[in-house]
Amino acid sequence: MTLLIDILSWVCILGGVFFTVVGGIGLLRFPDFWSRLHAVSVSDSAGMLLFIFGMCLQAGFTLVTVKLILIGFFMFITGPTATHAIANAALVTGLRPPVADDLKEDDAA
Amino acid sequence: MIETLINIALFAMLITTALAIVRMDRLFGVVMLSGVFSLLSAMLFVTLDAVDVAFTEAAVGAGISTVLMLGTIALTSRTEKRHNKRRLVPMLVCVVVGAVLIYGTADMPDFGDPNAPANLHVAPYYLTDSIEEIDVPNVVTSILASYRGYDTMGETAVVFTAGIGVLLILSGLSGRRRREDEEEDEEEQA
Amino acid sequence: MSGVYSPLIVGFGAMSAVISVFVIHRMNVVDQDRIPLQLHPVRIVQYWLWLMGEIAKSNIAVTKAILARDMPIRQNLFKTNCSQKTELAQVIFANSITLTPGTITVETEDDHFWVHALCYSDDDPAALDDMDARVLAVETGGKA
Amino acid sequence: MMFLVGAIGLFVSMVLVLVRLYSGPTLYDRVLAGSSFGTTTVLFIGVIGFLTGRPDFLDIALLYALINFVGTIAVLKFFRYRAIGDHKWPRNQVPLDPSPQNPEDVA
Repeated sequence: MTLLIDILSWVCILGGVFFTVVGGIGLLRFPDFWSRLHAVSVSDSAGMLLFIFGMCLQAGFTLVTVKLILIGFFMFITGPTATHAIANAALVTGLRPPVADDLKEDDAA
Repeated sequence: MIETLINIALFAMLITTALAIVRMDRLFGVVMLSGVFSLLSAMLFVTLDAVDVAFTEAAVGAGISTVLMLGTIALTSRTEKRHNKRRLVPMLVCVVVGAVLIYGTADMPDFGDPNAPANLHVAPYYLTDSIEEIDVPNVVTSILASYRGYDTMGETAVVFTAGIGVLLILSGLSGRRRREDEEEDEEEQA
Repeated sequence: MSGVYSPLIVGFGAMSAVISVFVIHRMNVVDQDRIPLQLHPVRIVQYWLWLMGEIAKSNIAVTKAILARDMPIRQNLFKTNCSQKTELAQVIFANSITLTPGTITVETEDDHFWVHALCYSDDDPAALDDMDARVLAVETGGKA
Repeated sequence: MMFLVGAIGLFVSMVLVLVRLYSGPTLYDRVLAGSSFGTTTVLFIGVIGFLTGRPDFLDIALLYALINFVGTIAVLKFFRYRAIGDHKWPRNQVPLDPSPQNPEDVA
């Protein structure tokens, strides 16, 4: 049973590491601000959830798990709100997203 | 061993961030970087077991000071002014002061040394008796709130007054500017 | 959160909570800014499970886009309708869009959102309409 | 051991985010990187707690999760309304479709 939990939390933490690093790589590699938003949202959702879940598995049924779940819950709600706020502020101040060339016509509306 | 490595890595990032702050001339970038700086130093405090200091650093450094600095930028310009003054003398002063400070740390007791003067005076008494006397699980809390209660009350009053003052300065100025803006709008409409 | 539950400390906690609730209540009398919590409890759990699956799928998609050598991004900004009535349900819908990597709610207006997509494909609006219907089911308790 | 791997991964991610934070180019990139750095910090404090065998440090991580959000919102409110205080544009005056600006002006 402990072995199973260990394996599961290994998988979760490794997955969390993978997605967080991928988010960082995307933040560096993507060409403009609007695509970088999406890269950050990878590490914010998948990376964060997997990390929290892996740590929960290691902590077992203790107060620590309660705190972890609280952290996960808050970040689950505040993360997208913050992303939305960034995107909205950028749009309002006039930073336009680039539109793919073949889609330009139907964006005129 | 692992903690040493973590500390080294965190310090490396801290120094890089500090250098980046010095090099940057866009003030918004400086504000964001200083937020990151205080996040990093709070992580260092956590690895050094100073959880309470990390708490304060989180609340003040990353939260409030970022907001206050942004409020200040709203009243001034967005980029650093270039100046051509001589930089040799300030540099010399910085190097000398830094060297003196580092020389001073040589006399300090080791990290976590049980025979350090600070750990010999009243600290053992607090550690052994605070649970019975105050009945608060966190010793730091019982020292701050009970043994040094008046001190903390004075501190809180000072910080509160300072906060009100800063807020008054920031909001008062932006209020005046807002009125000017409105007057300009009216002039444009007229 | 210290794990100590003596009556004195729990009492202090309860007292400060009551005081802050009282203060906030007095402030709320002034600005009347309340959000009624009316959601269907079973549907929201179902919705969360479904959302987890969607997050996993879209994460893998965006990860592929990040790691691919030629970065096949096709960005677009498009409108999607939102049929929810209450603000809370609209917030849930907008946050769900943002939470699935690859799409971000950029601007909210009364009955539609502007959504920015990283790898836009022509059936994306249909997928968002599906999500919209699911959130509506959470709000009203009807069938998804 | 697994938390060591986690810590190293978070370190790598932090360095990547820092590079983006320093290089900009627009100010929103910096805000985005700052908020992402906050997320990694929260996770890192949690991982350090497990690594040193004392997960009690999670209180700070919890505090950070909240402060990071408040900070980001404050920063963006500032950019959107040009003031921290109660200075608001009426909703209909927010320029919903201004002409595209030079990104250098925004930076």
